[in-house]
Amino acid sequence: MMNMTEKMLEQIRDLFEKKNIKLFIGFEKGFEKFSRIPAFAENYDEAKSMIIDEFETPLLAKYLIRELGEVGAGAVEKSERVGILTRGCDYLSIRRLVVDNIILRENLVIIGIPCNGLIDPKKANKLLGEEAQEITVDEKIVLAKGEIKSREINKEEILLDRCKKCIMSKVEESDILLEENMDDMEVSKDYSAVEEIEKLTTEERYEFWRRQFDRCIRCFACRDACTACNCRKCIFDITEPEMLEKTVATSEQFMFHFIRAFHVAGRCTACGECEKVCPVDIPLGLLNGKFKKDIELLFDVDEAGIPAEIEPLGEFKLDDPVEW
Amino acid sequence: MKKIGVFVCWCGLNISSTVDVEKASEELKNYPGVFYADDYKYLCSDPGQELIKKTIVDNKLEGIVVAACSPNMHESTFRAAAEAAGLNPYRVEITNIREQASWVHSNKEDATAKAIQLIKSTVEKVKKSEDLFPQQIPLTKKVLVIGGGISGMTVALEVAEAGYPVILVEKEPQIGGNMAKLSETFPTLDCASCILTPKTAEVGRHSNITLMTNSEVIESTGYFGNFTVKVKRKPTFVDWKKCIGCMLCQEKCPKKTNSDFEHGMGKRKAISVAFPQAIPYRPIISEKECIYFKTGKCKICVKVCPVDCIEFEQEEKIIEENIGAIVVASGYDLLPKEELGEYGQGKYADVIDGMQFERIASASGPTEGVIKRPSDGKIPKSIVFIQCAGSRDNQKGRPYCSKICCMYTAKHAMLYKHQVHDGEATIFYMDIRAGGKGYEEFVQRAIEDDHVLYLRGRVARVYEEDGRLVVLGVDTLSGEQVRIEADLVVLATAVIPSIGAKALGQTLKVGTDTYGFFNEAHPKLKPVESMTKGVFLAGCAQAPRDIPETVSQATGAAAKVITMFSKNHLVSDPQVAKVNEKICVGCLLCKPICPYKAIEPEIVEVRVGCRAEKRQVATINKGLCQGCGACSVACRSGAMNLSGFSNEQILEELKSLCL
Amino acid sequence: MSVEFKPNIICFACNWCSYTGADMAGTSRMKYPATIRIIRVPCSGRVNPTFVMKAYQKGADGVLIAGCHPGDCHYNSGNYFAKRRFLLATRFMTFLGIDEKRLRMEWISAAEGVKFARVMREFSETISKLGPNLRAREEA
Amino acid sequence: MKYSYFPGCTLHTQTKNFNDSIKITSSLLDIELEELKDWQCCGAVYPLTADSTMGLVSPYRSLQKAYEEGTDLVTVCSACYNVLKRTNFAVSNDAQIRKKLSEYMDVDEYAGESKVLHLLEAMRENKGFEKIKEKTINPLKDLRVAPYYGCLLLRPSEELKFDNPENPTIFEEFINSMGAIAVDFPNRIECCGAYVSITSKRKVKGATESILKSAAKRNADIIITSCPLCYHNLAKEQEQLVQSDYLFKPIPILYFTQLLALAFGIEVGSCGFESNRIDARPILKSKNLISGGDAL
Repeated sequence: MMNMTEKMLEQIRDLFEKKNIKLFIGFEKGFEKFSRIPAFAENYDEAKSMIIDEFETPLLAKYLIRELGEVGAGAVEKSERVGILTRGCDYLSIRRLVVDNIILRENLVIIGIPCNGLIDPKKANKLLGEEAQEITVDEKIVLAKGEIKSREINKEEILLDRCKKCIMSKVEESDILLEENMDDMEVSKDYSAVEEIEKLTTEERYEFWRRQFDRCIRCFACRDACTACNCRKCIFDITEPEMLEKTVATSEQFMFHFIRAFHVAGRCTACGECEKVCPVDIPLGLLNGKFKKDIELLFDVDEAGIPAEIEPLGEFKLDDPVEW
Repeated sequence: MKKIGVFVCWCGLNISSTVDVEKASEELKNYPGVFYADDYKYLCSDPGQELIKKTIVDNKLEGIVVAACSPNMHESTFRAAAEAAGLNPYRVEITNIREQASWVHSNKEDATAKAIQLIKSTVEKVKKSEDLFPQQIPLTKKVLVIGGGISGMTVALEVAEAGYPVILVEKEPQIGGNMAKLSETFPTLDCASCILTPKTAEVGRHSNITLMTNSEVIESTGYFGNFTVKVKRKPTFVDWKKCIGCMLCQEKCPKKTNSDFEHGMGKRKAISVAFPQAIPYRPIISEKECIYFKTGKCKICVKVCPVDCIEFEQEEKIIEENIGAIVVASGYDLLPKEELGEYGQGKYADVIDGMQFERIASASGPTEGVIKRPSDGKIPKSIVFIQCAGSRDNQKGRPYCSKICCMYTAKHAMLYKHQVHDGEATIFYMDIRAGGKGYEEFVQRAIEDDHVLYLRGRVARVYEEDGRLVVLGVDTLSGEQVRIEADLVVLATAVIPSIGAKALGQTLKVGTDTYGFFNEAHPKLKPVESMTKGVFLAGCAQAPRDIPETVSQATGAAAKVITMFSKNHLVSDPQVAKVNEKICVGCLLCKPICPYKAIEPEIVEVRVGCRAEKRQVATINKGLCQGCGACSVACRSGAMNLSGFSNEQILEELKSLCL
Repeated sequence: MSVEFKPNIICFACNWCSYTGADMAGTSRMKYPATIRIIRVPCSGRVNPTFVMKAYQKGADGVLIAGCHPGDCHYNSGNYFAKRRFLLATRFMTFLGIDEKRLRMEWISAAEGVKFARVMREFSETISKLGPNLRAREEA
Repeated sequence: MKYSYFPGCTLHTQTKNFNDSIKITSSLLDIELEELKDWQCCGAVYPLTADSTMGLVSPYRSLQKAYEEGTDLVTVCSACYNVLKRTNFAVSNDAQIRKKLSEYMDVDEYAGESKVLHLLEAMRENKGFEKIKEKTINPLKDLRVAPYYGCLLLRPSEELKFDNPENPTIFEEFINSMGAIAVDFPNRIECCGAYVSITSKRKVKGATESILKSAAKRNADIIITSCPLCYHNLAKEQEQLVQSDYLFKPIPILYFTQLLALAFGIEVGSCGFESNRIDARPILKSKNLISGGDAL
């Protein structure tokens, strides 16, 4: 993997020299051992700290809105472009913004990198214990070095949840592709979590969600992390008409989560960021998953996670199911 | 808080009988935002409207709620009254407490409570209303008439006479429709083609009328005053401009086939014109029948044609027209005999329907007017006419009366008796419906002078035995079962909308009822208008009717078109979509939803702090938008809103109804 | 379930078909319970699923959306979009624990006054049987 | 396909011969008929009872039994079919009747879940007619067969939904699949008088005579029927008709499975021709559909 970082840095120096990007967005080591955080470089030496490895990284697409779409002006030709490091799931989020006319593809320089599943730091720490310093990955086996000894475990156990249901492991198109993907991730659609809830009775379901939503503190972190939530002014910040009142009562919580989920229905790329950033761990993936499952079932869309030119709710077929 | 006036109408007893009108207006007096509340006997009357106008002016009211009948009835009346008093008409809202409260509930207490709650919710809606101003949109002064029968021709002639261009589209190769197939017409027995041919000739040569026969409308977009219509002109394989109508080709053509115009009673050639007085008097080659198309040989018509106008490789053409108004005059067809199992399911040659009898009795028909049996050509000694074959029959799904059969059957019997004096004409009927001018006298003449036997009863079964037809029926007046042996049986089959009417309705986005007849805007007050503005109806396309009624309705439809074209521009409804550019991010999720393609992206200049920033937002073409509001649901941030039914208004209405 | 429970039912009726159908039911003097309150909307496509959730929150016990039969919509496609939105919305509300019998969608044309009255009677009876909706409802 | 078989009162007594051919032919068409345990009269005369609900009691009991066995109910007589299917329809659409019946008979409510089929319908549903074509060893070449439907099989059509009430085709398909010629005679859907024969012989005489004469006029060799009751009326009346009108050439009347058994090449003994009122074997022999020896 190390040479991958070198290749990236070469490309970044080249882009800055040719002066066609004003900024490059990538990752660098975070404060804890295995955490990776977004890094922004306006010139080559700021980019030196950037690395590429197998650890989980936040999705960078949302930052493009701030960089390019200052006042929702992203869909207008810009003089300087922005470079961004992109895996398959990042590409889905970028495509979400392009299809939603929030940013123009021409304003981006996409550097595509291969990926066959990232490691979830939480799971790694839990499994390997605090003292594991370093994790190296070759093929399927993961070696972990602690003070005392190294240990081999199967990568599957510490794989990130979203990678188990990976929609797009290869970057569909990019300006620069560092390396071709080795092999395709064999992945199957798994709505078992959603089906678990569907099996409950209506009372049980209401109880389940009432308990989840009562923990919600309306911090809107989920909205801020979601690339499908790219409005200029969010409806929850608009007071006339007041769709959502400020009181944190159960009915308002249901209202908030109903509206948020409906707004991303058919547009969510299942990147899992909302669930990851939620401070009180509400299983938002279930809500988005329910919509995704129904859309694929009812409107025979084979993968609703890949943003289409027209969103599923933006079109209809004459032979849509009759019984509503 | 707006100064709102509430007027609760008694509507005589219609509302006050089950809604305590006084209690309602009393309660509304001290509802927040309501400055004036009163009830009145007939608000839609002139004094009623005067009361409203006076109250607006005296108290400088900013919003009006009229609790009365359905907005479809008097919304425009009360909005006009408010406008006359200087208040923007879109500050007036109607609460429907007649059709949707007093008339549908019997318990007075519940009905009153519901009425009060409905009025309060309309007050909330008015509080969120805004001033809206109608727009002027340009208008194309050209009418498209679909259907070249008597109704379509009448509309075309009237509008052309008024000086406006007309496009007349007709499915068949010639105009004349069903009337051209008739022998004589009731009640005067004057021959159909004698009174029709002058009309068709006039249509043929009128400078303002462009005739498009053998064509059909395949697409219609746009809105009233500005329709864009695509017409498919099916190939006739003969160049009608060059053709001089000598009909040598029809004479020499070797291939004979069933003529649709004759409804199977007569033959025609593969290249032919339907009947001698057809307009345009030009032949057409039937691709299915012509030997050349099947085998590539023959081409006799090419050899005999003096002006060489046969074009086998002629293609269909799609023509696009800008149209201001559309008149649907697609006429009717008869219920196919195959659907009537009890009368032989179309198996017996001598069981025919009314139109086939017309062709046999018609002088220009296959039998030159001599009434003969289709099976062996003999003169029938006894004919049985069966009324209501498929009409007034719930089991066959057509409970309606087809209105014209009683009269044309009496005519048929009369024509037969005039030819075969000693022949027996028996008519099985349920009720004779002869309500037009001179109709009842006509039927009495058939009974008394021509001795037509009217048997009141239904026929159970018709079957063939030893070359004759056995009719098993009942005579309910004598209570006897009846068995009649007849040479010919004529079924007065149900009048149904013309084939393709339902599809035409969906192309023009005009609703049809469960039987396929077009829905008029209002059965009593707007019989010639459809629910879609700018699309008018005439003739049997809307419901079964006879020729006098069709012509008067067609003239009415023409008048509607002419009044529409008398103005230079049209006033558009301002209750259309509206974008709040401060909120819109330009994602255009709304764009694919709009059926009228009224939403387009636009780059706008916006000041952000000290610098100017270019940004993309969605914009609405107010002329195209018809105000359906589907886009406002697709807009997540609420930037897209619909004036007149805005998010704020609906939410307020909803909240006050739920408490 | 107390005897005098009167359900509070909101009906969004599309102006061109169902609202006229409701008027037709009125002119033919058909009877249906006074528990139904009709809100006129230009098209069933105008009804935002958030309105339905708002209705439950503000105290409605049942919501009914009446639109034109597919193919008959005055605006050509409004009811098709409404169908897609509510195909998803009903399943999602059920997923959240709201009883799916409390939301119903019907195609009612301008000529179907009889059907309008029948559907209203049926729906009012279903909701009376279900009792008041306490889920996702604002505490008074 | 397994069904619970409701024979009806005459199948074990007067028309026992039909029963054997029914059993053989249906098993060949892999329709498994397992007789319903302790069935009783289907209540054929239920329309005549004054109290309409009381008339439904016995058919309700049979339907309930079939439902418990979890299979659909097949009948071989138009009268039973009509009664059972109409009871099923009434019970599934009217909660009052359902409550009244189940309380009266204190059984748990049965709401018309199981289906009622006539044997002909069961054949059609299990692609019977194609199977008949395959399994016909002895095609009934140029045998003119007049299909007699009667009325209880077809009407009231909204409840029975058996075939087009004015122009049924199921029997024609059946006859053609055996290679015979279907004779189209107009009285095929007229009533044979059914149990009116108990009260007024004259009415039945008129009805059956017009049916037989119109079939004869179109020189039908055989008349087949789907109902022992119609068979009884037509056959019994024909005997009087032959005495009174010596010109009338008698036409044998068979139950449709008897003819089917013949077509399947079952040996003549178990087709039960011997106990039909008018012997069909001479005609069948003349069309050499049965070998000389059997036609004793």
